[in-house]
Amino acid sequence: MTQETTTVIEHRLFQGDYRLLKLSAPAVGPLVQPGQFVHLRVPRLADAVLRRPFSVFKADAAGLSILYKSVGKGTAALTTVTEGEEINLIGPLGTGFPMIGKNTKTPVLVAGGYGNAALYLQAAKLPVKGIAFFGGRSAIDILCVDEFKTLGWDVRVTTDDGSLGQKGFVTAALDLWLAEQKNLQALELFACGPNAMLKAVGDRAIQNSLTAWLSMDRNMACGVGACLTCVIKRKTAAGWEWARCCKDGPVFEAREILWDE
Amino acid sequence: MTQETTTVIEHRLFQGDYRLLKLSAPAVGPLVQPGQFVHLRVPRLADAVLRRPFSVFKADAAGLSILYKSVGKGTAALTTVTEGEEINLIGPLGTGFPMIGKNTKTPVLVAGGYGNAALYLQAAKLPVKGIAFFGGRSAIDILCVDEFKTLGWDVRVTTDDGSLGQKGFVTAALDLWLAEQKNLQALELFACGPNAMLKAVGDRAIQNSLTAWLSMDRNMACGVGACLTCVIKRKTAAGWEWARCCKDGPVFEAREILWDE
Amino acid sequence: MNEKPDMRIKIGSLEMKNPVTVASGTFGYGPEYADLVDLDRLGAITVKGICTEPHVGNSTPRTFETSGGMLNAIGLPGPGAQGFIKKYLPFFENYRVPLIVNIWGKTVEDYSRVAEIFNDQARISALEVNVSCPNVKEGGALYGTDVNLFRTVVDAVRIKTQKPLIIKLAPNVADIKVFARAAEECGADAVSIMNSYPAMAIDIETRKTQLANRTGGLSGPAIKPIAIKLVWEAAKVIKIPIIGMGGIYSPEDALEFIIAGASAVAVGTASFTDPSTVVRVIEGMEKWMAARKISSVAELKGTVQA
Amino acid sequence: MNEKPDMRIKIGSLEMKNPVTVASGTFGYGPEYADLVDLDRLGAITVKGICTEPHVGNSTPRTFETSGGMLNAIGLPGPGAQGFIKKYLPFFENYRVPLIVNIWGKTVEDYSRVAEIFNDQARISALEVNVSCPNVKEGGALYGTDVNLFRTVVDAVRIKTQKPLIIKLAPNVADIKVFARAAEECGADAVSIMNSYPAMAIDIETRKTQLANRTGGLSGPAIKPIAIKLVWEAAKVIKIPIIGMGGIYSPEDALEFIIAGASAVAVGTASFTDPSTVVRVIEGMEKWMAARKISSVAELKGTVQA
Ligand SMILES: Cc1cc2nc3c(=O)[nH]c(=O)nc-3n(C[C@H](O)[C@H](O)[C@H](O)COP(=O)(O)OP(=O)(O)OC[C@H]3O[C@@H](n4cnc5c(N)ncnc54)[C@H](O)[C@@H]3O)c2cc1C
Ligand SMILES: Cc1cc2nc3c(=O)[nH]c(=O)nc-3n(C[C@H](O)[C@H](O)[C@H](O)COP(=O)(O)OP(=O)(O)OC[C@H]3O[C@@H](n4cnc5c(N)ncnc54)[C@H](O)[C@@H]3O)c2cc1C
Ligand SMILES: Cc1cc2nc3c(=O)[nH]c(=O)nc-3n(C[C@H](O)[C@H](O)[C@H](O)COP(=O)(O)O)c2cc1C
Ligand SMILES: Cc1cc2nc3c(=O)[nH]c(=O)nc-3n(C[C@H](O)[C@H](O)[C@H](O)COP(=O)(O)O)c2cc1C
Ligand code: FES
Ligand code: FES
Repeated sequence: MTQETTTVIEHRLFQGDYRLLKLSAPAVGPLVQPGQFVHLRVPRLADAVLRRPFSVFKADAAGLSILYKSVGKGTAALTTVTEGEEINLIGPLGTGFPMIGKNTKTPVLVAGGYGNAALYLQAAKLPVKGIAFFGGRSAIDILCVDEFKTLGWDVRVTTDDGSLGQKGFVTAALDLWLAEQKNLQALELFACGPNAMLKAVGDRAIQNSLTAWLSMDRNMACGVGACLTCVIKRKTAAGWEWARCCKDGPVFEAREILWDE
Repeated sequence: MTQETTTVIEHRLFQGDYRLLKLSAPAVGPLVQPGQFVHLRVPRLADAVLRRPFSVFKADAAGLSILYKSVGKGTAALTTVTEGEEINLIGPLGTGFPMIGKNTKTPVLVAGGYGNAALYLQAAKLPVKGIAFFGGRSAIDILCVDEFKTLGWDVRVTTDDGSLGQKGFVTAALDLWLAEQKNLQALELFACGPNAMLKAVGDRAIQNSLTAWLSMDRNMACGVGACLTCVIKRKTAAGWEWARCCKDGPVFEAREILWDE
Repeated sequence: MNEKPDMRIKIGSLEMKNPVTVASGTFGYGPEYADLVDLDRLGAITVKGICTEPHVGNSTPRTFETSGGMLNAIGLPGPGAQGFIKKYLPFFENYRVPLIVNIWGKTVEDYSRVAEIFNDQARISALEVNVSCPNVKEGGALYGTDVNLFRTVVDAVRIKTQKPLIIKLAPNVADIKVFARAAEECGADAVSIMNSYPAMAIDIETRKTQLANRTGGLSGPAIKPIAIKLVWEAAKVIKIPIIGMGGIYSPEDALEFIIAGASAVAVGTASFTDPSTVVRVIEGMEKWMAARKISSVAELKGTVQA
Repeated sequence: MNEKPDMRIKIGSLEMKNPVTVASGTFGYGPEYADLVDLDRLGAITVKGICTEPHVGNSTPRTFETSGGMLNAIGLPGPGAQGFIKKYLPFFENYRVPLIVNIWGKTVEDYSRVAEIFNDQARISALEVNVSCPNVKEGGALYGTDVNLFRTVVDAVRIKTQKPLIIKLAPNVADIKVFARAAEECGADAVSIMNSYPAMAIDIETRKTQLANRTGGLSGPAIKPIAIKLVWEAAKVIKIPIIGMGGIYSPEDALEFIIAGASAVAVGTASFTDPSTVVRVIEGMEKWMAARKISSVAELKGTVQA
C-alpha cells in the first residue's frame, strides 16, 4: 500500500452512466492484484472529509483505470476532473480475489454494475477461462462484454427489461446453468455487484457446497483498516467477529459471511 | 437591489495580480451607481458560507465588470471560473459616491489598489473632470491610468519604489498639490483604497475644511444591512453610532467617521 | 396532480401558514431583505434580538468564516424596545407575515420589562427569548446553562406576556432535555433549538482572536448534526413545539429537522450565502411532501425511526 | 539558515520529541498506517480505545460524512486489554515512538482494572482515559459530564497507574473549566480536548438515522472553532498540559491550538482525508516556527493576546 499523487491521463464517458478514469500511477499501478481497490481524494470536494473507494478496472506499469458512475456528491465532483489534473490516491488496498483452487475446472464470474469492472483483472489473470454471468437493468448497464469475450470467457447476459440477453435476474440464469452442470465441484465462483446479488450467489454456492468469492461493497472512511467503519460479520467457531472490508476484504468466501437477517 | 444569476463573459489577467471579470448581468448592470458594489457567491467554494464583495468597475445594460486580486481562498477560487460559467450575485449594493457639490470646481480622486477600479464609474459620471492621484507599491499596481486620462482626468501617479511617477506615498503627492492650491473650497475629494490611505485623506480634508468621500472596505457577511458585521463608528451629536458599510456606506464623508484610536 | 400538503403549524395561538421562519440576527429587522425575499411567503419573520434599552454591541471584527460555518460575536447591538417599535414596526403594516421578536436582557428585570413593553404591540405575534446568546458577558450564557436561572427568566417573561412564548435554548449543556422540560413546565409555548455554539478562532500571525469579542458563536452547515441531535433529544421529553435551526441550507435539511421532531424550522446563516434560501426551502418542502403524498407537516413531524 | 526550533514537550514523565500525536480511534492500533506514515516521526502514537474485555461495538453504518466533518459511532469495538497486549504490542518493538493507550470502561471498576493491566506494560508510555465517548450508553457520556462521577473515575485510574495520565474531556458540558480543574486536582498529568461532539443525521427518505447507533460524534474541520474555544478556556485554569484536537488539517491549525494554550496536538479525522497529514503538520510547524525565529513550542504556547 502506498500513497501517490497521480495524473489524469484519460477521462471519458465509457458506456451509459459509467465513466472511465485513467490515471498515471507508476507506484501503485504495478502492485494491483485482482479485486483490490484504490481510495481517491476527489478534487474540488472541499467540504468532504472522506475519500472514495473504487475497484481497479485495469492496471499496469503505466497506470490504472476505474469505471464509475455518478451517484452522489463525490462521484459528481469526480466527473468534473480534466486530463492533466492531479488526483491523490492510496492503493492498492484490500485483499482481492485468490487464484482458483487446483481442482477448479470452470471458474464462474457473476457481476452487476461496476462489478464487471472489478472482475476484469481476475478474468484476465485466471489461467482457465470459464463462464461469466453479467446482469443489469438494461443493455446500457452491461459493461465490457466484448472485453471479457476477447479474454476467452463465455459471457451470458441478463437484463431486467430484456433489452440485452436473457430477460430476468442474473441469479436466475445462474440457477438454470448450475442445474445443468454435472460436476459442480469443478466450479468456483467469483462475484461482485449489489448486495442482494452477492447474497443470492453466496446462498447458491453454500447450497451446492461450492466455493464463492464475493467482493463486498461497504461504506468506508479510512480504507486501510484503522477506523472499523466498513465491517461485516465473519463467522468464527464461537459465533462471529467483525472483519474489515477494506483490509480483510473486500473479497470474502461466502461461507465466512454472516449476513444480517 | 436584486439577486441575479449572471454568466461570465470575459475573465482574464488585467494587469499585475489583478484580473478582470466581466459578467452578463442584465438586471443588476443598468442599476449600478458609482461606488456601489456587488456581492458574489464564488463558485466551487463549497465549504465557505459567505459571499465576497467587489466594487463595480464598469457597468451598463450588457453587463458589469470587476477588477480583483487573489488574496485568499475566495478570490483564489474565483480565478478558476471560466467563460460561460454562472455566478450568482446580489447588487447593486450600498450607498456610493454622491454627485459633486455645486461649488466644486475641481474634483480630486485618490486611489490605491482596487480603489482605481472603484472610482472609475464616478470619474466617468462627474460632469467636471479634475485631478486623480493614484498610488501603489510599484508600476504594476497602478491600474487604469490611460482609461482615466481618456476620460479627461489629470492623472498623477506615485509608487513606493519610484518605478512609475513620483516616488513616495500618494498622500505626500496630494499634500504638495494641496499646498499649491489657492481656492481649496473649489475642491472635493473622492477616495478608495487601503484604510491608512483613507484616514490620511480624511485627515487632510478635515484640516482644510474640505469635503472628502471615502469608500470604506470592511469584512462583510450579509452585504445588505442585516447582520451588523461591517460597522464603523459614525459621529452623532451625542457621540457616535454604528453605521453599516454595506448599506449606509461604503462611502462616507470624512467628517462622519470616528476612526478607532 | 398531487394535492398541496398542509403546511400550517401552530406555536401557541400563533398560526403559521408554513413552518419556516428565519433565525434571529440573520435577517435584520425585516426591511433589509425585503427587496430580495417575498416576506409574506414566510411562515413568520424573526427579528434580531432586542433589549429594553439601545445597546451598542461588540467591537469589530464581529464575524469570521470557518470551515462549513462562521463565527459571530455581534454582541446584540440594537435600537432598544421603543426604538424598534418606532423605527421598524411601522414597516410591517404593509405585510401580513407574523412577526416574532427575539428578546434578551442583562438581568431578569430586563427580560421581564422588554416582554411587558412588547406585550402591548398588536403587530408582534410572538416573543422568542434568547437565554443562550454566547456573546454578552453580562448574562446570556449564564441564563441558558444554569437551570435555576433559566426558570427564573422564563417565569419572569411568562408572567408579562400573553403572546406565544418561545424559549431559545443554549446548545452548550450536558443535557438539553433538562432545559426543554423546564421551559415547558414554566409555561413556554415552544422552544427553539439551537443558538450558535460557543467557539473561537485565532490569527496565528498576530496572535489575536479573529473576533474582537474573542469568542463567538459557530453557525452554519458545520453544526447541523449537533442541532439535529438536540432537537431529537428534546422532542422525546416535551409536547410543546420545537423550532429547529442550525445549518439549514435546503428543503432536505429542513425536512431532516421536522423528521427529527421539530414542528417548525428557521433558516439562518444560509440567508447570507443565498437570500433565496428561505423561499426555496418552503417550496422544496411542499414539493417533496406532495411527491410522497405526505398530507401535512404535522404528519411528518418526529417520524424518525425509534 | 534558521535553527531548528525545539519541538520537545513533556506530558508528566513522558518526553515527546515533538508535540504531535494522532487522535484515538483514527489511527487504528498502530500497524494500519505503517506503510503510509513513518511512525517514528510522530511525537507519540495514540491507539484506539481499549477496555478490559473484548468488545463488539455498534452495528453498521458506523460513520457518515457531513459538511466539513463526519459522524462516527464505532462503539469502541476492540480486542480487550490482554488481546491488545498479545496482538498489537509486539508490533511496537520495532519502533521507538512513544505509545499512548486510550482506555475506557462501562464501570469505574473497568477503568481501574484496565489501567492496572496496562501499568505493567513497559512499552506503553502513557494512558489516555476516554470519559467522553458519546457512543456507549453504558457509561461514557455520563462519566464525562457529571463532575462527581468524573472525579471517581480519575481517582480510580490514578491510583492504579504510575504512567502519565491524560484525561480526555467531553466537549458537551456547560463549563469545561470545571472538568479541567477536577482532572488536575485528581492528579492527572494532562487533559486532552476534545472528543467528537454528540450529533446525529437522518435519511429523510427512509426515516432512519444515518448511524445504526442513532447518534454519533461529530469530528473534523467543522468542530475546530469549538475545540479552540474549549482549549483556550481550560488553559486559563490549569497548569497541566493540554493535548488539543478537533479538525486539525494543517500546520496552521495545529499552531492555532498551541497559541490557544495547548502543549500538544492530535491529528484525527484528517488522517482519513490524507494519511500524510500528521507528518506534514510536524514539518510545517517546524518550518513556520523557524521562519519566525520562535525557538520552542513551549515559547509559543498560550501566546494568544488576552
Ligand atoms: C471496495 C469498493 C469498491 C468500489 N468500486 C467501485 C467502482 O469500481 N465503481 C463505482 O462506480 N463505484 C464503486 N464503489 C462504490 C463507490 O465507492 C461509491 O459509489 C462512492 O463512494 C459514492 O460516493 P458519492 O460521494 O458519489 O456518494 P454519496 O452518497 O454522496 O457519498 C456519501 C458517503 O457514502 C459513501 N458511499 C456512498 N455509496 C457507496 C457505496 N455504494 N459503496 C461504498 N460507499 C458508498 C461514500 O464513500 C461517502 O463516504 C466501490 C465501493 C467499495 C467499498
Ligand atoms: C465594499 C467592498 C468593495 C470591494 N471591492 C473590491 C474590488 O473591487 N476588488 C478587489 O480585489 N477587492 C475588493 N474588495 C475586497 C474583497 O472583498 C476581498 O479581497 C475578498 O473578500 C477576499 O476574499 P478571500 O476569500 O480571497 O480572502 P480570505 O481572507 O480568505 O477571506 C476570508 C473572509 O475575510 C473577508 N475579507 C478578506 N479580505 C477582505 C477585504 N479586504 N475586505 C473585505 N473583506 C475581506 C472575506 O470576504 C471573507 O469573508 C472589496 C471589499 C469591500 C468591502
Ligand atoms: C450574525 C448572526 C447574528 C445572530 N444574532 C442572534 C440574535 O440576536 N439572537 C438570537 O437568539 N440568535 C442570534 N443568532 C443565532 C441564530 O439565530 C441561529 O440560532 C444560529 O445562527 C444557528 O442557525 P444557522 O446555523 O442556520 O445560522 C445569530 C446568528 C448569526 C450568524
Ligand atoms: C472514527 C473515529 C473513532 C474514534 N474513536 C475514539 C476512541 O476510541 N476513543 C476516543 O477517546 N476518541 C475517539 N475518537 C475521537 C477522536 O480521538 C478525536 O477526539 C475527535 O475525532 C476530534 O478530532 P478530529 O476532529 O481531528 O477527528 C474517534 C473519532 C473518530 C472519527
Ligand atoms: S474503512 Fe476504516 S477500517 Fe475499513
Ligand atoms: S455585511 Fe451585514 S450588515 Fe453589512
